[in-house]
Amino acid sequence: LVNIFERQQEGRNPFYRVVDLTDETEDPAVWGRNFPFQYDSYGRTVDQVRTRYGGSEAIPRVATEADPRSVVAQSRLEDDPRLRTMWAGYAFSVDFREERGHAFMLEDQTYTERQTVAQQPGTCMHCHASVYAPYRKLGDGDLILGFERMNRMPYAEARTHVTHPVTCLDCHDPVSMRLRVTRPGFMEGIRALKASEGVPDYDVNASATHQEMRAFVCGQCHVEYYFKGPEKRLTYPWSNGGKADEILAYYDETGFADWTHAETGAPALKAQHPEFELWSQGIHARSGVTCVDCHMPYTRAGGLKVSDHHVRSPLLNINNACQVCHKWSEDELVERVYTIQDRTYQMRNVAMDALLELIADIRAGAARGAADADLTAARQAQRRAQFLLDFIEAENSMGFHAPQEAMRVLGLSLEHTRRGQVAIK
Amino acid sequence: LVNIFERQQEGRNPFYRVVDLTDETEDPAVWGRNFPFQYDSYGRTVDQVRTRYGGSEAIPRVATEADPRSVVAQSRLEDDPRLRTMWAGYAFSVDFREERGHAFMLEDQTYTERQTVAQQPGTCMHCHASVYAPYRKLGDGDLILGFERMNRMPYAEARTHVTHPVTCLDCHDPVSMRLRVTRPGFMEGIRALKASEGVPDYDVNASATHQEMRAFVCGQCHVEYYFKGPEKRLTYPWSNGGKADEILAYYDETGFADWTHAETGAPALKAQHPEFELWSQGIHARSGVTCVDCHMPYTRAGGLKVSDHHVRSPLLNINNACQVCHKWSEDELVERVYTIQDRTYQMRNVAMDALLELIADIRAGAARGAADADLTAARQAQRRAQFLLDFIEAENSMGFHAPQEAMRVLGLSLEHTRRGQVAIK
Amino acid sequence: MGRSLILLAGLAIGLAAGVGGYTFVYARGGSYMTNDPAACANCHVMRPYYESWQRSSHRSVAVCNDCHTPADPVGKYVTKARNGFWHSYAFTTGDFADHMRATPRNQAIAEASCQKCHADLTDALVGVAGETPSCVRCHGAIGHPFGN
Ligand code: HEC
Ligand code: HEC
Ligand code: HEC
Ligand code: HEC
Ligand code: HEC
Ligand code: HEC
Ligand code: HEC
Ligand code: HEC
Ligand code: HEC
Ligand code: HEC
Ligand code: HEC
Ligand code: HEC
Ligand code: HEC
Ligand code: HEC
Ligand SMILES: [Ca+2]
Ligand SMILES: [Ca+2]
Repeated sequence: LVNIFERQQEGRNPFYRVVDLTDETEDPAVWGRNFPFQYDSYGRTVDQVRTRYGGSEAIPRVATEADPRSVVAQSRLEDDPRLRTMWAGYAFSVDFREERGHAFMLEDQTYTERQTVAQQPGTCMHCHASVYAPYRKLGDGDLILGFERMNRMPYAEARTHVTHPVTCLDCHDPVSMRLRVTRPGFMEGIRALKASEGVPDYDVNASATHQEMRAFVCGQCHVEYYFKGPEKRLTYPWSNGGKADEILAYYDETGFADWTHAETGAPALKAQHPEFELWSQGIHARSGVTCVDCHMPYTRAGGLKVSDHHVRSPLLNINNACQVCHKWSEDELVERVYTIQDRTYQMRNVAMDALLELIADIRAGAARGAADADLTAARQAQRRAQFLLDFIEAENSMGFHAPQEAMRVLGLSLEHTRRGQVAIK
Repeated sequence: LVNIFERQQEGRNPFYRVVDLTDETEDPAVWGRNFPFQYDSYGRTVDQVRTRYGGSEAIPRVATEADPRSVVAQSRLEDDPRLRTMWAGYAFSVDFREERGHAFMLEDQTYTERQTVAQQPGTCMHCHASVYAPYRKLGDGDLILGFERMNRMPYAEARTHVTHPVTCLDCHDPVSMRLRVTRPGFMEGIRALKASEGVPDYDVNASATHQEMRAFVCGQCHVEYYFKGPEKRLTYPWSNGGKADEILAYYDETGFADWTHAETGAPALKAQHPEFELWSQGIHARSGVTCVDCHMPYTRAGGLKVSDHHVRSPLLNINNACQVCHKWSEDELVERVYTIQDRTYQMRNVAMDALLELIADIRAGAARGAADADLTAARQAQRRAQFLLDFIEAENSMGFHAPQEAMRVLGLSLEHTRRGQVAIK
Repeated sequence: MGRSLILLAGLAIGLAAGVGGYTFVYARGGSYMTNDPAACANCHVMRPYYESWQRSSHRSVAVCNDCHTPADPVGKYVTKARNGFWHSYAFTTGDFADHMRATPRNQAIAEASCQKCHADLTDALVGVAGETPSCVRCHGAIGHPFGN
C-alpha cells in the first residue's frame, strides 16, 4: 500500500511512505523504511575516528558484568590528570571520557563509573535517551508532567522506561517531518533566555524560525545545566543571559554549588558541554550558520539532497561541512581550525596550571591557619576561576565555535585565580 | 545628461601623462597632474572623524612659538591616566595622542612634547617624512648609507633634510607606478623574518608578490621597532618571528630595554603600532586580504576604478572597504567590529588594572626591603606583562586585525602579572 | 541638470519605452529586452558582475535573466522595466553605491530562480523545511564567485 506523501504544487517531498509514523513510533528502523538515506547515515554514528581535539578513539576493554561495553572512548582524566585535582571530591574525578557518537549515548551514560560513585537522578535521561514518548506515557499524555515524574526517579528506575538513544521522534514531527523541540529543559531554558532579552512567554515550537530550529534541536542537549531543588528539575541557567560570566553570575546569585571541593572546601561548580551557548557568541551564529550546517551538512544521495545524519566532527567531512561556503582547500581549512584550537588549548593550560597553584595556596593557607575572610575570598575565587575554565574545557570545539569569546572567558578565569592568590598569599 | 556621456568616455580612457616623473620628484602636487584622483584623495587625509576606538578627534589648541599646531588629536593620556603609570619615567608618559591622517605625520612628530623631554635621533624620520630622496642624497646615491647617516643626526638636524610627509615617491616607482619598498628598516626586518622561516637573503623588492606588496608598503612603518646600538640603527625585532611573545623573547635574549621604570626600576619595554605584526596573525592576512583592501579600497572615480588614497578607518568607508567581500549591511558590519573591539577593550582593562597592582606591589616590596631575588623576578614579570599589554594597546585596531590572537597576548600579559605578584607578595 | 528633471525625463520616456528613457537608447538598453548577458554589461557598472558570472560554474548553464527575472513571462518584463528604469536612473545620476546589493525584491527573485532548475534535487529539503530555505546562504558564490 504505497501512498505518496501529499505533494504541494511543485511536487515537494517525494518520499514514499511505506509505513505510517505516529507520535508513538520510537523505533528508528521503522522510520528508516520511509527514509532509508537518513536512517543509514544515522546508524553510522557508531564510527570512532579521532581528530587533534575531537572525534573519539575506540579503546577496547574487557566487558564485565557491571559494564558490558567492550569498547569505550579514551579517558580524558588519563590525558590530563590535572582534571582530577580540579574536580576533587566530585564524580567527574573518577570517570570522564571523550564523548563519541549519538549511538552510544544511552550505554555510555548507563555504565559510566559516575553512576557507581554517586546516586544519579532520572533527570539524566533527558539528554541520553529518546524520552519523548516515555515522558508522555508517564505523564498520561502530558509531556511536562512526565518529565517531572521521571526527574524524581532514581536513575535505575528511570532507565527501565526508555529503550533508544536520541531518535527520529525526538527531532521530527512524524507527519510533516518538520523539526521540533521535544525537551522541556530547552523549552523552559530558551523561554528564560528570551525573557532576559525582553521577549515574554516565548513558545519555541510556535515562534522559532526554520533556521533557528537547525540550532535549537541540538541546543536541547548541548548546553550547560543543573538540577534545581529537591525535585531535581533539569534547569538551563540562562535567565541572566547565555554568556559564561552571565551564567556564573546566575549561580552566584542563587548560591548554587555542584559540590564542595575536597581539597579546599570551595563551593564548586561544574560546567558541561555549553556548545549552544558558546556558538551563540560566535561569528557563525551571527551569520546564521547553524550546527546542522556543519555537523549534518547536505549530501548528495541519489537524485536528492539529504542531510547527513552521521552527526560527527566536521573535520572528518570538510568538503560538505565547510567548502560550500569557504573555497579554501581541505588542508587549509583544517589548519585554520587547528590554529584556533591550538591558541585556545595554550590559554586553557595556562589557566589550569594557575588554578592548581591557587588550590595549593588555599590548602597551605588553611594549614597555616590563615584568616577566615582570606580563605573565603580565595575559595570564591577558585569557584569562579574553575567554572570559567571548565566552561571552555567542557565545551567540545576547543574554542572553534567562538574563538575570541573563548579566550575572553579563559582570561577572566585567570583573573579570578590571580585575585584568589593575592587574597590568600 | 552630459554625466553619462562622460562616464562612457572615462570607461575607455586610461590616464594621460602630462609631466614626467623621476626618482627626484618629491612634490605630490606634481604627481597629481598625472594622477588627479589619487592626489585629491591623498589630500583628504587631513580629515578628522572619530569612531568608537579609532579615527581621531580634532582638538583646537592655541598655537605657540614652540608648537604652531592649532589643531591636534585627543590625548590618550587624559582618556586613560593609567598609561602614565605604565610608562612612568618615559617620554610617552608626557605626551601621547590618538594618531590621525598621513597629512599630519611630519608636524605631529616635530611638535610632540616627546621631543622636548628627550633628545630624539634622526632615525625617527624614517616613518614620518618622505625620506627616500633625502636618504639617497645624503648617501651620495646610496639609500642605506644615507639612512645610516641620518640615523646618527640629532632630530633637529635631520628635520632640515626633509620636506614632505609620506608621499607618492615613497610607495611608487615614478616610471612604472609599481609599488615598491623604500624603507631600509623594512628591507632588513623582513629579511630577518624570512630567514627565521628558512628563507635566506630575502630581497623584498625582487621577491615580493604584488599582493604582498599591498601590505609591505604599509609594513614599512606600521610595525614595532627599536633603535639598535649607539648608531641608533632602526631595527624591527623579527629574527625570532613576528608574534608578540616571539618579539618579547628577542628582547629578553638581547637584553634590550627602552627605559628604566621610574616607580619600580624594572627594565621596561615600549611596544609601538604593531599593525603589520598583528594583522599577520589574523584570518584576513591568511585569506590574502591586505591593508590596502580595507584602508585604500578601490573606488569609482567617474568610470575609473582607483585606489582610495584617503587612507583612513574603514569604518568610515564600509561600502568600499568591506561590502566588496561581505554582504552584510553597514550597521551589521560596524556591530561586528565593535563586538570584537569591545571584548579586546575589556581584557585590555583587566590586564592594565592587574599591571598597576603589580607595580604597587613592587614599590611596597622595595619599601619593606623584600629579597633582591624576589624584586628582580617581579620586575622581570612587570617588563614582560607590560610589553605584551602594550603590544595590543599600541596596536591601533583594538584587536580587530586578529581578534583571537589579541586576546591570547593579553592573556599572557595577565599571566606574567600574576607570577610577578606571587613572586613579590 | 537637476535630479528631479532627470527623474521626470526618465519617467516620461521611460514609461513609454518601458525602460529608462534617454539612457535606455544611449546605453543600448534595447538589449535589456534580450537575454544576452552582454546586454547587461553595456553598463560598465555591471561589468564586474558580468565578469564574475563568466568565472562562475553557471556561465554555461544560466544567463543573467535566468536568475534575475521571475519565471513567468509577464513578471519577467515587468521586472526588466522596473530594474531597467531604476538602473538607468541610478546610472544616469551616478547615485548608487560602488558595491551594490540586490534589493530585497531582486534577492527574492534570485533565490526563487534556483528552484526553476533544481526543484527536483531540493524538493526533499524544501518540503521538510516547510519554507524554501535560502540557497544563497550557502551557495552565495553561485552566480558570482568571490569578489565582484
Ligand atoms: C561553522 C561550523 C560549525 C558550527 C556552526 C557548529 N560547529 Fe560544532 N564543531 C565545529 C568544528 C570545526 C568542531 C571541532 C571538531 C574537532 O575538533 O574535531 C566542532 C566541535 C563540536 C563538538 C565536538 C565534536 C567532536 O568530534 O568531539 C560538538 C559536540 C559540537 N561541535 C556541537 C555543536 C553544536 C551543538 C552546535 C550548534 C549549537 C555547533 N556545534 C555548531 C564546527 C561547527
Ligand atoms: C537528546 C540529546 C541530544 C541531542 C538532541 C543532540 N545531541 Fe549530540 N550528543 C549527545 C550526547 C549524550 C552525546 C555523547 C554521546 C556519548 O559520548 O556517548 C552527543 C555527541 C555529539 C557529538 C560528538 C560526536 C563525536 O564523535 O565525538 C556531536 C558532534 C554532536 N553530538 C552534535 C550534535 C548536533 C549537531 C545535534 C543536533 C542536530 C545534536 N548533537 C543533538 C546528546 C544529544
Ligand atoms: C542537558 C543535557 C544533558 C544532561 C541532563 C546529561 N547529559 Fe550527559 N551528555 C550530554 C552531552 C551533550 C554529552 C556529549 C558532550 C560531552 O560529553 O561533553 C554528554 C556526555 C555524557 C557522557 C560521555 C562523556 C563523559 O562525560 O564521560 C556521559 C558518561 C554522560 N554524559 C553521563 C551523564 C549523566 C550520568 C548524567 C546525569 C547526572 C548526564 N549525563 C546528564 C548531555 C547531557
Ligand atoms: C538530532 C536530531 C535529529 C535526529 C535524531 C534525526 N534527524 Fe532527521 N533531520 C534533522 C535535521 C536538523 C534535519 C534538517 C531539517 C531542515 O533543515 O529542515 C533533518 C532532516 C531530515 C529529513 C528531511 C530530508 C533531509 O535529509 O534533509 C528526513 C527525511 C529526516 N531527517 C529523517 C530522519 C530519520 C528517519 C531519523 C531517524 C533515523 C532522523 N531524521 C533523526 C535532525 C535529526
Ligand atoms: C553556511 C555557510 C558557512 C559554513 C557551512 C561554514 N562557514 Fe565558516 N564562515 C562563514 C561566515 C559567513 C563567516 C564570517 C565571515 C564572513 O562574513 O565571511 C565564517 C567565518 C569563518 C572563519 C573566520 C572566523 C573565525 O572564527 O576565525 C573560519 C576560520 C571559518 N569560518 C571556518 C569554517 C570551517 C572550518 C567550517 C566547517 C567546519 C565552516 N567555516 C563552515 C560561513 C560558513
Ligand atoms: C579586513 C580589513 C582590514 C585589514 C586587512 C587591515 N585593517 Fe587596519 N583596521 C581595520 C579596522 C576595521 C580598523 C578599526 C578602525 C576603527 O576602530 O575605527 C583598523 C584600524 C587600523 C588602524 C587605526 C586606524 C584609526 O582610525 O585609528 C591602523 C593604523 C591600521 N588599521 C593599519 C593597518 C595596516 C598597516 C594593515 C596591514 C598590515 C591593516 N590595517 C590591515 C581593518 C583592516
Ligand atoms: C612612511 C611611514 C608610513 C607609511 C609608509 C604608512 N603609514 Fe600609515 N601612518 C603613519 C604615521 C606616522 C601615522 C600617524 C600620523 C599622525 O598621527 O600624525 C599614520 C597613520 C595611519 C592611519 C590612521 C589614520 C587615522 O585617522 O587615525 C592609518 C589608518 C594608516 N596610517 C594606514 C596606513 C596604510 C594602510 C598604509 C599603507 C598603504 C600606511 N598607513 C603607510 C606612517 C606611515
Ligand atoms: C617604524 C616606524 C616609526 C618610527 C621609527 C617612528 N614612528 Fe612615530 N609613528 C609611526 C606610526 C605608524 C604612527 C601611527 C600609529 C600610532 O600612532 O600608533 C606614529 C605616530 C606617531 C605620533 C602621533 C601619535 C602619538 O604617539 O602621539 C607621534 C607624535 C610620533 N609617532 C612621534 C615619533 C617620534 C618622536 C619618533 C622617534 C623617536 C617616531 N615617531 C618614530 C611610525 C614610526
Ligand atoms: C602609503 C603608500 C602610498 C602613497 C603615499 C601613495 N600611494 Fe598610490 N597607491 C598605493 C597602493 C597600495 C596602490 C594600489 C596599487 C596596486 O595594488 O597595484 C596605489 C595605486 C596607485 C595608482 C594606480 C591606480 C590605482 O588607483 O589603483 C596610482 C596612479 C597612484 N597610486 C598614484 C599615487 C599618487 C599620485 C600619489 C601621491 C599623491 C600616491 N599614489 C601616493 C599606495 C600609495
Ligand atoms: C578582500 C576580501 C575581504 C575584505 C575587503 C574584508 N574581508 Fe572580512 N573576511 C574575509 C575573509 C576571506 C574572511 C575569513 C572567513 C572566510 O574565509 O570567509 C573574513 C572574515 C571576517 C570576519 C570574521 C573573522 C573574525 O575576525 O571574526 C569579520 C568580522 C570580518 N571579516 C569583517 C570585515 C570588515 C569589518 C571588513 C572591512 C573593514 C572586512 N571584513 C573586509 C574577506 C574580506
Ligand atoms: C546562477 C544564478 C545567477 C546568474 C546566472 C547571475 N547572477 Fe547575479 N546574482 C545572483 C545571486 C544569487 C546574487 C546575490 C543575491 C543575494 O545576495 O541575495 C546576485 C547578485 C547580483 C548583483 C547585485 C550584487 C549583490 O551582490 O547583491 C548584480 C549587479 C548581479 N547579480 C548582476 C548579474 C549580471 C549582470 C549577470 C549576468 C552577466 C548575473 N548577475 C548572472 C545569481 C546569478
Ligand atoms: C543602464 C545601465 C544598466 C544596465 C543595462 C543594467 N544595469 Fe543592473 N544596475 C545598474 C546600476 C546603475 C545599478 C545600481 C542600482 C542601485 O544600486 O540603486 C544596477 C544594479 C543591479 C542589481 C542590484 C541592485 C538591485 O536593483 O537589485 C542587479 C541584480 C542588476 N543590476 C542586474 C542587472 C541585469 C540582470 C541586467 C541585464 C538584464 C542589468 N542589470 C543591466 C545599471 C545597469
Ligand atoms: C537556468 C537553470 C539554472 C538556474 C537558474 C540555476 N542553476 Fe544551478 N545548475 C544548473 C545546471 C544545469 C547545473 C549543472 C548540472 C548539475 O550539476 O545539475 C547547475 C549546477 C549547480 C550546482 C552544482 C555545481 C556547482 O556550481 O557547485 C549548484 C550548487 C547550483 N547549481 C546551485 C544553484 C543556485 C544556488 C541557484 C540560484 C542562485 C542556481 N543554481 C540557479 C542550472 C541552473
Ligand atoms: C546549509 C547549506 C546549504 C543550503 C541552505 C543549500 N545547499 Fe545546496 N548544497 C549544500 C552542500 C553541502 C552541497 C554538496 C552536496 C554534495 O556534494 O554531496 C550542496 C549541493 C547542491 C547542488 C549540487 C548537487 C550535486 O552534487 O549535483 C545543488 C544543485 C544545490 N546544492 C542547490 C541548492 C538549492 C537550489 C538550494 C536552495 C533550495 C540549496 N542548494 C540550499 C549546502 C546547502
Ligand atoms: Ca568527541
Ligand atoms: Ca587614529
